[in-house]
Amino acid sequence: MSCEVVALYFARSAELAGVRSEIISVPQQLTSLQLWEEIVKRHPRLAAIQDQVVFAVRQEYVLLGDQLLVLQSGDEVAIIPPISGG
Amino acid sequence: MSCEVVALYFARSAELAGVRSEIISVPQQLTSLQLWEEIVKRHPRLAAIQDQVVFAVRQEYVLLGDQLLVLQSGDEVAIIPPISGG
Amino acid sequence: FPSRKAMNESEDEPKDFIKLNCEKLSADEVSELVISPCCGAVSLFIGTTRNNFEGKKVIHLEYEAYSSMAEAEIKKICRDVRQKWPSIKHIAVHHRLGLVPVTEASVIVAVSSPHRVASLEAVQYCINTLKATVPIWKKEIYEQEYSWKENKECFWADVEQ
Amino acid sequence: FPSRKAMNESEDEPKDFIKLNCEKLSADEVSELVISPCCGAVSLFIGTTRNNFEGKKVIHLEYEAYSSMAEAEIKKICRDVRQKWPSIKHIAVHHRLGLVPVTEASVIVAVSSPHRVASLEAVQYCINTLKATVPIWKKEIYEQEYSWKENKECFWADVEQ
Repeated sequence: MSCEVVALYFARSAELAGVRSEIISVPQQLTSLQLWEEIVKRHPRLAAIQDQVVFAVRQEYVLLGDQLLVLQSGDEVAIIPPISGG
Repeated sequence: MSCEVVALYFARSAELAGVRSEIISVPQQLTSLQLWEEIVKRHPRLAAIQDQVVFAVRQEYVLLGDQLLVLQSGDEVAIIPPISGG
Repeated sequence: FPSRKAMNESEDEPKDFIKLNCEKLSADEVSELVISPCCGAVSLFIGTTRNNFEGKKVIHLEYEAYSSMAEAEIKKICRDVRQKWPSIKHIAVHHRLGLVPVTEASVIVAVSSPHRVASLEAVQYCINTLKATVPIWKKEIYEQEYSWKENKECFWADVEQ
Repeated sequence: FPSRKAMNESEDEPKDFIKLNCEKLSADEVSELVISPCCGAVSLFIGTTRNNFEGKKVIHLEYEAYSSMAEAEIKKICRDVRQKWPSIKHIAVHHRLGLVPVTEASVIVAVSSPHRVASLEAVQYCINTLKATVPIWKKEIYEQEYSWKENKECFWADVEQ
């Protein structure tokens, strides 16, 4: 089963993806690393920052790894490069 | 030898002395405790706060005690009750 | 009951004031938000744009945010502050987005409390934690180039940088 | 040499801004004084008048100072701050005298530095030391009576009080 999530890109991840937001179709259940691989398939230039990003899934931070994500259509999945607010 | 110093009173010490500043004649050399006694002679109500005051002599703090003061005419001697700035 | 009314501290319920937008920030506005009749202390931190970084002249900064999540993360910080320092009254966090010229403020954090130690400690905690957890990004624009900054407090930043 | 000029931090020599008078205090004014193009951080502490003390309703505060000595003592604090935190740029200490109504500021301390830790620590040191050493007095005026306050930081205050 797949679903349509809203992928959001910021700062350097937006520059590399060339887009700030898009709807993408992904499996409903997958690990966060598998989700990253789906996204890199669409935007290969993002591979350059794999070691420096985390996700925010429904606005909660998730590291790239084995954590299982259960997604629903409409969920926000943001690619979060190192932050620098303040 | 005596000299004429400017005695300054603030806050509770001004209330008790009933004056904010005055010229007083005191020995050129005396301990800070002797200076206090000179001042209490002029303003007996100040005796009530003896344990809670310090001097500022030429704008430097001096405790009441055996410290010898060498005064000159025109010097400022302030009676400093507990401070509460801020 | 006029005097009872004036004394009633519960009328000034603790509030969090969070704002992220492109407007110029004002220390007066932010401090007014947190001042409370039952508080004797307001501590503020103002982050301003520096004119240089490692010898390069900085023209201005440009900020962007994942705004809805940034607000949620700032709310979490406020909640943590209130747990750590229960006497804290109001908290304000204003972060400017878009272009911020040199010497202008990018962020103002203000905290009020009855006595000063709580607000001083809390404002420090707020800005430290904001830098570590709130999804906001800063681009430093020099004369010929630019660079995306990374807070040293961000645990997933490239440690090699 | 326009860029060299803009980069020259020595043009913004460290300054101490000290003011004691009866005017209303402004966080904007004080923060503007200390902001510097080579600094990324300004920390402020604002002391405000509370509406109550041990259950008594406070109408307002009234401050008096030994002004010339108070300025000298504040200058000593500034000198100590610069020794402890050499990166500090500007320091401002504004203390209001005379009547200060509830919620208005009696004191604002502001410190700028390139990075935030120095200014956060220094502002805390400034207000703590001001309370311990600067000859200023506060009378708290209630509905029926008044009381001269004593800072707990004042070492010659009556410990029994």
